[in-house]
Amino acid sequence: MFKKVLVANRGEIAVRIIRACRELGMETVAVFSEADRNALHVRYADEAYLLGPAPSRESYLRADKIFEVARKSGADAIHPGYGFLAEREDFAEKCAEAGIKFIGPKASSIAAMGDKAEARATVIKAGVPVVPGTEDVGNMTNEQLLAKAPLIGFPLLIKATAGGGGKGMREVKSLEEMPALLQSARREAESSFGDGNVYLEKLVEGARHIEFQILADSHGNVVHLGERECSIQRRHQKLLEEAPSPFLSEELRQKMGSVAVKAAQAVDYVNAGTIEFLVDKDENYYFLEMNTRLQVEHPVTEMATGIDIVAEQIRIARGRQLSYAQEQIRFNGHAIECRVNAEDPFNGFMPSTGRITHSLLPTGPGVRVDTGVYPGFEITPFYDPMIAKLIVWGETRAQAILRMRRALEEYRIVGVRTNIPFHQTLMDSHRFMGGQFDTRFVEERFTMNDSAERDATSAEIAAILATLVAHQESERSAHIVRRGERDTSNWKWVGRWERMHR
Amino acid sequence: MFKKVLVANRGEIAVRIIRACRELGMETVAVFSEADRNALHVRYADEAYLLGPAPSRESYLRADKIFEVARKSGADAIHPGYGFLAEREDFAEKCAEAGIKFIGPKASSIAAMGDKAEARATVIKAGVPVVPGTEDVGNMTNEQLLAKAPLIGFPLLIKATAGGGGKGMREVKSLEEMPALLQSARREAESSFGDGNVYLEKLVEGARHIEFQILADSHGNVVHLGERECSIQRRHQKLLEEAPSPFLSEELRQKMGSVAVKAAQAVDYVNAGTIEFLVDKDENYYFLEMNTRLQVEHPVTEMATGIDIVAEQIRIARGRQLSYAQEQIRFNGHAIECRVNAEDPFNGFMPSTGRITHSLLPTGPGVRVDTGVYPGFEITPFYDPMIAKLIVWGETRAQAILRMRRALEEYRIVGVRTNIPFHQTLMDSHRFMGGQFDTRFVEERFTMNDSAERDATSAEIAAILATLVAHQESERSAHIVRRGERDTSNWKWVGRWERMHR
Amino acid sequence: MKYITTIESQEFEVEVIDERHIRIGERLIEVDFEAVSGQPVFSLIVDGRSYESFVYPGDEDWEVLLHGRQYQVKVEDEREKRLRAAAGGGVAETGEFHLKAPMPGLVVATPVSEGQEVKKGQVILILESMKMQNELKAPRDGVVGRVRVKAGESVEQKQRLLSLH
Amino acid sequence: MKYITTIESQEFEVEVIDERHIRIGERLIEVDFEAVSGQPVFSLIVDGRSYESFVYPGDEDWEVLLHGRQYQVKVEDEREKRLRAAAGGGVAETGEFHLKAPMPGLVVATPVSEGQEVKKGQVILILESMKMQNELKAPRDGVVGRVRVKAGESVEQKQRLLSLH
Repeated sequence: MFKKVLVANRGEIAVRIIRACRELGMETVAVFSEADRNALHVRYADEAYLLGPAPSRESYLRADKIFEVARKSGADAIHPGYGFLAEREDFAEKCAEAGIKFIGPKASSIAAMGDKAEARATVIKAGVPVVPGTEDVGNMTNEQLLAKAPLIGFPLLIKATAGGGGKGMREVKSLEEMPALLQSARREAESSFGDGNVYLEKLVEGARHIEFQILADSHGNVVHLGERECSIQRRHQKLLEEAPSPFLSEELRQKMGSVAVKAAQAVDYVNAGTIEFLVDKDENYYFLEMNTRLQVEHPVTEMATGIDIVAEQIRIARGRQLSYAQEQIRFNGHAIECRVNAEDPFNGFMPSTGRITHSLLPTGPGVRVDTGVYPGFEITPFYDPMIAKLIVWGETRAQAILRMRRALEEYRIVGVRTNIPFHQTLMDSHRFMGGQFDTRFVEERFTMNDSAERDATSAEIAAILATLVAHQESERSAHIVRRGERDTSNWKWVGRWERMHR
Repeated sequence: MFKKVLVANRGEIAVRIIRACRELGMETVAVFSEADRNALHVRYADEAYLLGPAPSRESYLRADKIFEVARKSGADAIHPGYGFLAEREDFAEKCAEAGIKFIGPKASSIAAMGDKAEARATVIKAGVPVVPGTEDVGNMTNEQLLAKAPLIGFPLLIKATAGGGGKGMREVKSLEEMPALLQSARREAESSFGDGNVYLEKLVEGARHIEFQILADSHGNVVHLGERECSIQRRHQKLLEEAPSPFLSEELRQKMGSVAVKAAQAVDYVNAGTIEFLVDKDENYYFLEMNTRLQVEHPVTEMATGIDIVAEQIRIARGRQLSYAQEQIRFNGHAIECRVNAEDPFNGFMPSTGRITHSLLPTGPGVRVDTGVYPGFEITPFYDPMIAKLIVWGETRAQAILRMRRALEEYRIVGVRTNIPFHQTLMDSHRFMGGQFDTRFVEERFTMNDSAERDATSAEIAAILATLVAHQESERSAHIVRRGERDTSNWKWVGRWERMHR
Repeated sequence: MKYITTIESQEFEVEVIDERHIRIGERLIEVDFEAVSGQPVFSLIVDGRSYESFVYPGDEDWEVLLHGRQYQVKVEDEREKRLRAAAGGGVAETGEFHLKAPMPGLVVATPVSEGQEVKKGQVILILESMKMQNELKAPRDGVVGRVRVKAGESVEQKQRLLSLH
Repeated sequence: MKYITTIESQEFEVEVIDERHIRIGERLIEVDFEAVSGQPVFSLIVDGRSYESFVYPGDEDWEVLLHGRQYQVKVEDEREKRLRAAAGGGVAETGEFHLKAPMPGLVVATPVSEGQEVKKGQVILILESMKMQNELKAPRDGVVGRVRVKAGESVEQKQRLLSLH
């Protein structure tokens, strides 16, 4: 039974896992890159060890160094979080060999589900419907994929075999543009997962992305914690998730839930995992993939069920039985998560880097923020742009939306641009409020800064604000010049300068 | 049916109420003193109006100015929060006269319960047990009180008739010390409530302070939301509250809950209120007083029941029926609140003022922070030292304590001293963990910084930290001198100074 | 001081009278204006209404972010306005455009070469940052001038990448 | 640089060798020491253990707040230590004591008067701040010197209130 957990990750998820360990009375070991010496996970852990330079390949992806830290610190378990080494079967295997408990599924389940092609083949055998694609072949060459594509039909998706989170994914409209897209998808997959393999999948149009959270213990018990609606995406990156889905009927929920449990059982699954489905407008659902790890969006399920998923992961890894049978799991109210990214929504969602100079978190009833950043922390270009998750709970979906609105309006992050205004615009959108959206909604039927929606008063206020700031600036620079002119002795300034730096 | 709510308060509770209004789609009006121009409630409200200078008597207690703001802004309801005008029957009455909805009880209930002497008389008639004291007389002179005291017996308490929150309260051990204590109690009562009247009450020894949250609508429905344990106090100021009380059996909870409902019914109560009891070690309980307003510690009940008390207050004031019948109210898990005060626990809990230069809030699952301050905000000596409330929820009391520990360790407030280390020490106390405490625990059986509990490693780490900081400081000052010597031209410094101020 | 403040095509005449008063058009307005915590976040109370906003200096304009909407605001004093009017108005659409790196990153590909004609919106460079491939597009039609970087190169924020004329 | 660092009666000999190394007693220790966000909050990693602490300058000592416990730490370099030893050690217990306002507030009462003898722990002034009456007590036995304030007066932080000799 382990006592000391090494968290092989960074950012908000490392902080989340460290908190869960601490609340269970377990010691924690953080690892960090040179860019992350002052990161929150380093500050909050009991122990912290440097892995290497900032790029992930030289730090967070260095399994060898992580094992060295585990040995040195005496950590007897590793939690991989999401991304990085979370879905690498060889890493899980080496943990087992080193006598370190991997807090996640068995290596064989990761292998079966991690290779998306094999996963599809496996669940088809278990009777689970899948999206048409290159189900039966892994590691195809570009030539093979180009030959197969017309048989699937366009539009189709190139997806990373080792993938997740939309990375290494490309949409293909025709055969002509496919070679270039294959190349860029492989490049992104290689840099994100260290594995450039890709496969093809038919693009289901007008679809919703709905996933089921699974928990399975080592005694053969498997339950699902209901679904998450994840259709609000941009470039296949999830931006907002909610639970429950406004689209699912109770009947469909039950049906898909038991299919999800079946899919997990097909690979003898243990620990937390997620079964992703596409659901079309006629309520047909297709297995997409299984994520054999904790998801970014797990908090919406936590808020809607009251179950601490990370704590359950640790209990499962310690060999305990699940704390809940399926019929004990209650769904209460509605939860929404907005991913706060360091991206400028008014400038093509361009990533934004820099030092956070100030921050004000929304707090109060029903609001949770999971973040790894704070004022003084530098957002570097080396890692994912997601800097925080804002999660709210309400008794109904309408209440949750109203609460999210006030929380977004309160949230201040200064020093980098964020996509908070995107979420604010989304919360005001009638289609979002009405639950009328699919995975293409953000890209095809949504605009930032629709000038028609601006009212005259706000424009006038914006004009007043800009004028007052501009006026203040020009007064200040004039003042500095005047001060400079007036001073006969500049020694006074030296004194001030030095006092400021004492 | 009102649409625009004036919040006649400041600090965290004003923010709390503004959030509730916003989540119900109502407009909000803030009022502020000259010291609070940049306070969070001013920033978060839709409208904000200056009342006057910093002292409460010239701002937040100026009912006339508040009515003027209500007229000017068109606010058709007032939420008084707690303290200030919350328990002033004349204020509630004037609201009614002005056609403004007072979000709270009727003036007659405030009068009946607000005058503590009258309250005691009223509940005695309804068959509720009370602590022996000067039950039948209000407004007694010092001479009358000194004559009555020996009949009650020492030790006894002087309490403010208009009081609450421990203000204007003094413990008296003998007749000799009573005149001086009467004077200081009256002075504090006058400055806190604008009413210097006091009464006497026998001091129940070894008692716990346990209170019941009541909700009552204007249709005659009254429910209780269970109890809060508030025995962790210092100088009669609550420091930590939890729900449920680790002391109460289910049987006693039921019994006291229905007595609390009876006490509220005795004054024809409407809206949210709290019945405070003392419970001795033999499970005898005595009515202490009713607080006819929202309590500071309402969030622990919200976390344990899932009911938004402020939202319910507003719904009740709008004439709605209660959303819950007694049997629909479920208690789930355990919640704890720590009051974070700007006080130095290592220096006699001396209040601390100054500008907050940095802050890092604990976040994550099961953690809520209600606060009115942020980095850049100045803590002034004019108001209450409570700057934040840290509330956690856990499935069990043990889990809640572990979660509170990690949240306290994460919480950073720089610029003023806080009592966070007090709460950390409390969370480590075996008596607190075991639920073995009464209202005298903090003062009589608790010490900060017990050197016996310090381990050798921590002392060494403290020595290293202090040495490194001292070394850095001395290096820096040496460096400044050296720079000054080396520089032949000091114009360079002027340039830097000016660049910094551009 | 009098300013001409423009949002899209809407002009506001704003006179700053003193710290607490401005005139906008004909209306005299009392303003209570404060920077929050020394940050580019500003609190403004006008007629009792409380507003809070980010105001950032842009390249030429001010960017005002208010209630989740962004306004591009040009503020000119009367002298500047007259000068601009005299110059014939409007910035030339044909001058040289320099593509600068919007953030530090790694150049993944430069799909155009010197002398090539490009259309507005065409991808002219791909930059990887935060594990995302960011496509930088031509802001107008033009001919590619010097390409200063190549695939695999790391670049700093605001570094010149290529020019268009 | 060598320091003698004292917590209560415990002495540590700490030598700061360079930015990453110190010697404590005989042990050479690698330290990774960082100020957080330019605040008096410090992160220290020693032997893989991660610590975070507030370190404030006190009147004579440093106050270190670590895991909810406060340590009063005296840090002297060798020269200071020798000087103090030569002076006979120990600060005089009998010098004049000046009571300063620990925070801004309103003087409520001055229960002592000039020339009066007071005992350690006796209340010598009552100051109202944050709606609380704060009793300021004599730190040792003594005789009251000049009382510089009277009831009803507002005082600034650190203002001298009265002296004790």
